[in-house]
Amino acid sequence: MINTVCPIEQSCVLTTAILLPVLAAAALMLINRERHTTIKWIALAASIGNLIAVVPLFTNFDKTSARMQFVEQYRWIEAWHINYCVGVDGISVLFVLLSAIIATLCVLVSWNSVKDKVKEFYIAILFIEGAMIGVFAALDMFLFYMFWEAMLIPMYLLIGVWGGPNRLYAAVKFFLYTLTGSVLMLLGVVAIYIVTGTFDMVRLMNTQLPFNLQMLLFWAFFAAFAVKVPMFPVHTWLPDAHTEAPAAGSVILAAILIKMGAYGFLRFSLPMFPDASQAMAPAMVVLSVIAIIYGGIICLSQKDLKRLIAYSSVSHMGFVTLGIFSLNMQGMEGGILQMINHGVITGALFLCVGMVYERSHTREIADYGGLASVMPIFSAFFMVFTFASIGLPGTNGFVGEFLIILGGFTANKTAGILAATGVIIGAVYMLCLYQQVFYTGVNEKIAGLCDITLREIVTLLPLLILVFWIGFYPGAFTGFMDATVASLLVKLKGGEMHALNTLIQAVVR
Amino acid sequence: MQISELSPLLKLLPEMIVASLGLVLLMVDAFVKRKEVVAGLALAGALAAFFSLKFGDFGVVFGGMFISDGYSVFFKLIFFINLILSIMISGRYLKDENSLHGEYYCLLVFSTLGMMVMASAGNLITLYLGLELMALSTYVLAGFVRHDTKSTEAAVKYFLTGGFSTALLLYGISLLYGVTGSMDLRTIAAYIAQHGVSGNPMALLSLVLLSCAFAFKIAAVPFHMWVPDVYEGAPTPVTAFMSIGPKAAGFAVLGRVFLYALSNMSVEWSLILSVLSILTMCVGNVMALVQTNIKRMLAYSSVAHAGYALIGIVAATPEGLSATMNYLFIYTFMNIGAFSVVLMLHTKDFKALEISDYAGLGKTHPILGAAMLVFMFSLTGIPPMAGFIGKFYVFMSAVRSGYLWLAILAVIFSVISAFFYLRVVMYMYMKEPQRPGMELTSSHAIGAALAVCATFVLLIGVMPERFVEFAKAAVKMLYFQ
Amino acid sequence: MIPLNWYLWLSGVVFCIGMFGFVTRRNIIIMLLSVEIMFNGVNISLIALSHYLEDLAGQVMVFFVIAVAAAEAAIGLALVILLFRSKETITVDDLNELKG
Amino acid sequence: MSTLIALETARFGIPQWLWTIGFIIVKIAVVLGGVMLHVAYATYFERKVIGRMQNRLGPMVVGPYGLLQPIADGIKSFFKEDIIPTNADKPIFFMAPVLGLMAALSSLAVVPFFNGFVIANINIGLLFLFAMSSLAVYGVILGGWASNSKFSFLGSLRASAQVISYEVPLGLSLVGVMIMAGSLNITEIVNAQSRYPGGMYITAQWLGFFVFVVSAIAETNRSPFDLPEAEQELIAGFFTEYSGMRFALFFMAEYTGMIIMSSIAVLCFLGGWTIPPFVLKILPFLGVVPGIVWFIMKLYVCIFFYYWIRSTLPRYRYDQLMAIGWKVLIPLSLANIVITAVLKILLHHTGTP
Amino acid sequence: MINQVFFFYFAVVIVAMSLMAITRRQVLHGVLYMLLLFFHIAGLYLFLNAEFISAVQIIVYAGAIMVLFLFVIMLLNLREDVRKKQFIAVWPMGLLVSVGILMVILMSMLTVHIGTKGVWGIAQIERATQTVAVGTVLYTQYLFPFEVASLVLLVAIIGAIVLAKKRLR
Repeated sequence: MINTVCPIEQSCVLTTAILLPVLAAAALMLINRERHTTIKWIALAASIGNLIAVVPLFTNFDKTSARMQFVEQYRWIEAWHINYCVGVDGISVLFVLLSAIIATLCVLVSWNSVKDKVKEFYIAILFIEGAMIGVFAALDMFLFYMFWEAMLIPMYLLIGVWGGPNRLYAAVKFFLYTLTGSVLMLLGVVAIYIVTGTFDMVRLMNTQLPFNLQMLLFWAFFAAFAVKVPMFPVHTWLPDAHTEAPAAGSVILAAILIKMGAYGFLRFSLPMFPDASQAMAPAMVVLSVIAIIYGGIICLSQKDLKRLIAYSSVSHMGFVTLGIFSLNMQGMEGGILQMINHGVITGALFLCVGMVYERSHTREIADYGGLASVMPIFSAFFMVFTFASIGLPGTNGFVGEFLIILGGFTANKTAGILAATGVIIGAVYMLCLYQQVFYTGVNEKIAGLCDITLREIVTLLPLLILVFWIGFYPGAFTGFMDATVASLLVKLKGGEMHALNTLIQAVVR
Repeated sequence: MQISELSPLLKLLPEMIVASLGLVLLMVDAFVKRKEVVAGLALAGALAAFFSLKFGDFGVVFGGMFISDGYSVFFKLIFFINLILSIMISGRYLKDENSLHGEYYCLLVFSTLGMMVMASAGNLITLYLGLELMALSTYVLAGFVRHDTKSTEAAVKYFLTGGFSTALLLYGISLLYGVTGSMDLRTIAAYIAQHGVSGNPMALLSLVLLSCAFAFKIAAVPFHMWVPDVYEGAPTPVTAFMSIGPKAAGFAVLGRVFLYALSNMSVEWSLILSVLSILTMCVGNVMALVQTNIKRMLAYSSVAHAGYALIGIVAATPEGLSATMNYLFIYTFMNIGAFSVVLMLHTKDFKALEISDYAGLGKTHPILGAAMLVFMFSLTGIPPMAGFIGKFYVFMSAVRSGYLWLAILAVIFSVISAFFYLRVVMYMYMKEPQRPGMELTSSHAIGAALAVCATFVLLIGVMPERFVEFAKAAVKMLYFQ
Repeated sequence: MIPLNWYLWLSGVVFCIGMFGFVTRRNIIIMLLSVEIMFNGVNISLIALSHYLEDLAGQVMVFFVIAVAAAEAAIGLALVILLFRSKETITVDDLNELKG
Repeated sequence: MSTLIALETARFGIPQWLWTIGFIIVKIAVVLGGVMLHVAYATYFERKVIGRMQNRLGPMVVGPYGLLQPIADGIKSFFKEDIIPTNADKPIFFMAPVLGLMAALSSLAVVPFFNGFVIANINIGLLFLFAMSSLAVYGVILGGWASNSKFSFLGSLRASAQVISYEVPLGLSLVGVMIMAGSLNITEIVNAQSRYPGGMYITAQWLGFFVFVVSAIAETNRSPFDLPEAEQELIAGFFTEYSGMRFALFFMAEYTGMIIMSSIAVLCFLGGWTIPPFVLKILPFLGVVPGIVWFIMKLYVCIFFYYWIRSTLPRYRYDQLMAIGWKVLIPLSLANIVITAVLKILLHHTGTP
Repeated sequence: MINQVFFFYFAVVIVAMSLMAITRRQVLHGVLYMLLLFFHIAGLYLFLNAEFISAVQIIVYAGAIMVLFLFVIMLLNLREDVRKKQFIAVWPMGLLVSVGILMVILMSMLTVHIGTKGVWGIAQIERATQTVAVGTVLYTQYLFPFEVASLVLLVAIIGAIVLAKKRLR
């Protein structure tokens, strides 16, 4: 535990990123609820401000180091040796950035679609932003849990208050699933603290726990992360929540929230319980493959736009966990990259659906048709994201999936083959969807829709840029994570030649 | 009389202030027509007693009958907070119910005095009398709105079960007295430490009886039957008062008797209490699921919370004890907060006691809705509300004592509890208002109480350090150690 | 000399009779009587123990128990009167407004 | 048990415990016979006194000066028809008068009539008196309840409220005496008085005595507090439905109660069987007069006082009755206790006994 | 021998009276059996050198509490109510439970080990007289509980008045 605080070495980037939205939300509370425009602009300003605030993370990040950077540490609850400790490494830095971007886009996409309880809506969004960044930046388990759980409340309200017709059911389901998982994680956290006497994650990553305890803790944390990801048996909340949530809610859920689970695996399960993770990796791989195939097949029979994309998330997150638990350099980097990709792509898709829903007020695929002629710009955007989702070379989806399948193949050939099948199924349902919605004869229900506005283009444009940026130059992003992932692998397979080789490779690259 | 003779009385300072407050209130009530004056006086006196805790002295007086130590001071703090907040939220309700008599405040004060005596009891006789002082006042308070048959019914039920539990307590005391030959807790502890009573069936029987009696007071299953009816029927401010005071006092004696006088029998009572704790959480949470009346729901929730707080006692360590104390401290704020929201919705014409009456509250009264939201999430135990800190500490102490399975059950039940707490939130925010222009019964006092509760719930949730340390220190300063 | 056991047994029997009355009767006044019987059972054992332990604490306790019993009876009967005024009954089964 | 039985030591080949029991039985017989006779003649005395006060003669026909009147009354009531109301609660109806008389008579067990003559010289004599006097109310309540009649019912309701209320000041008024004597044993209380100026506690405990007298009158349901049996309102109150022997039992209980209350007053406030020292100083030959004479003289003064009040004062209203009990007598008796206790401590500190 | 006989007499009557008291349909009869019960318990106390408590038992229980009960019964005119069932329907269950608990209690007291003896032996008490002995400890050692007890009674008075006075509405 670090008792002395040395502010000179500390930057305050992360704390700013966490606090700025929260303070902005607090400020919003004081504003008259009728002044919608003011509220919107303040929310936008806050989120853009936050985006600017996190830029140093991107520019000043030391890519060669596997250590935590931008660390800040203050004493908080000394009785339990809890510190306020935040910092980022190669794994989390990208998610902090992504969170800031997505939050801004959410403010933009809700500009006109939210008409009821506007003030509360933006307060919720800003709270979520703060908590999201907090989750990715926290280096103290207690703090992590605080942020992890604190996200639940605004998210629950977001789904329940501004959601679709079946929102109550979806909100409660979402809340209870995630709460169940996370309370088990809480017990895990408590157990770790009691065994080791610290909540400090960096220290815990360097602590060797007995194997039995590792197994126990692995499953405790698994409960929380698997629900969030969501992995195969506990994924049922996701379609409901995604479908019923408002556009912004769906985007946050798809882009950030479900990444937290996978992030948790990387941050807790692998480094803290390496032996248990290795022992359990086959099981995880099996679950991942089931999720990939199962998610894909379910997608084929979906009639609801959002539901389809939601199930595709199950499939895609299967890829991510497959990558992570293939426990090699390619798989893991692919998994992390795919998390970003999925955040971008699915976020974009949900944004698109939100935009079109705002106009047509229907999500039935059957109600659409020939949208390409009605909304050409929109359909162009949508096409790009569809291709990215399928994993067409040149888009970011390709890079991620390719690395994962490579990693999976290295780890387990069958898994690699089955995962590849998943890609094909993905192509089938996405293309079917695109054809149904955009190319068959114009459905009269959507005949008179106007194309997307400038604001909406601005909303989608950053994601479009990201799609191609990652697609063409993945190194810009994988570069962030190389060192960290390599050191993680060293820890996992410490002493093995294999790991050493990958490390050398990484350094050489 | 010299000063030296007075100095032991300094240890009784809060008690003396509270006792004289009660008597003064009685006199003032006889001559003053405006009952607001009585309320104000009661509030001022309670605050004075609250601050007198600072000047009180630690030590033992009356030959071990009365112990003033950190432990008792902590509980007295809870009692005073409870008293102050209860006084603040009562006036308006009683006025609306045409039952604003000065005796109400007097009884509140005496009930609090009984709790204080319980918390400070160093002898089973003192404990019993303190308990009776508290209980008798509370019976009357429960039936205070005389023209309301529900209130009367609640009082009768409370009285009958209370009398029964007292008999159990007495039998337990008598057996313990027989086994150890003393009523003094310290002597009992010394006797047990010296001679050991593990094989003595009478000691075991007395342990069971005492557990049952205390379980009645803290409303643990299967001795909770009275809780829902009494909480629903009693006047709402009284419900708020007695959902905390008697419960905390019950925990105070539970801690003092079990952890110190009977600490050598911790294996036996841990087993009994762990079973009680599981049952309590289970029944409390599950039954709360099906309630439609908010007071009844909060009653079952209060049962469930007794189960969580019991976990700390089951752990049978100083840490567990301080966890329980911390839990109760936090529970005080969140529960009184929730009840004051319930109170504000209660108007002369419309009682608003069904959960469905809360529909649209978030829209019509955003601040009140937000406050209720905070309390509900805090009761569920979601960070960053205080309820999370309470549960966290309790679970931690349980896991440290090897009760991982208990903690697992507890978290599962706390997930179940989310169902019914969320339902209130759901009605408030996700349903449209049923009645146009929901009216509120508000006064400055209730508003202030609500603000205090909400502030503390959030404050403890984010900065628990000070409060946790306080509970720890209180246990450290426990007289017997 | 009578063994202490006998007194304790007697007290146990009286206590259980009181308990039986409390759980099986539905007349509030009889229930109050049952509680009083339970108190008396306890008192017997306290006095006996006090005698055999050669200690006065038990007797003092009984003194307080009797005093408190009087206080309890006063409150209990006041409640009974209140109840009878509003509901014309003293049977617990008729207390049915609070259910759920 | 040993404290209950005053052991005697005489023996003529008969086991000692038999002697003891025999002696006690004889004592009981003597006391009961004497008191019953006094009860009978207390009625005669009452009629005579009231008669004189109302300028008439009272009973004059049966025997010389009507002296056999009580006997005649007794024989008459014994042979009268015993009517039991329909729907009466029979066992209780039978029991009530017996219970009332029993409670009154058992008080006699601890009353010392002169030095050393007491059936049971127990340590808690005064408490025993309280206990028995508090039982007197049962006869009243049960009689009224069991008769199944409105008048009886109302009468007994009033009586029980009255008796319960006045028991409190009655008991409290004697606490001053207990504090001064430092004992609950009545013999010791009497003996303690001799050490006191005037030979009786009434000089210091006049406040207590006043409270005691008033509440004793109320406790025995005598005028001016005889509301439970107010003829104009309730016929005869709780014993309206009683007749014959049972009626006589109630009657006897009432007069026994009066005698008990008077003897308590004599024993606790008026020096019991002792002669006031200052009287003895002036007239030393009075010392040969046996204590029982003084006791009975004092007793009859008290009983006369009862009759005097009855023929002088009008009846109170019920609310007035209650108000006097709760708002005057209880505070007064409490004040008396406080004053006595403080004085005792002060005197103790200054060294005076 | 004589002691045992007395004890058995008292024990049998106490048990019988308490059984009678709780089984009567007429509340009033129950109260009267209670009255007898209290007398016998008071008698039992005399065996145990507790004459003061014995007197208090009669004064308070018989003279005050039971009279209060009777008074209330009369005030409410609670005559026999034949419509109402005397016991709950499942009273055998209650009997079973009570007997079970009784068995546990009896078994656990087969042999009794009592704690350390105090200083107030019989000789000691008789020398001081029991009232003085109890009074001494009551006003010295147990002064604090005594004060609390006074407040309990005060609360009872306040409570009874508050509850039973005529409604103000």
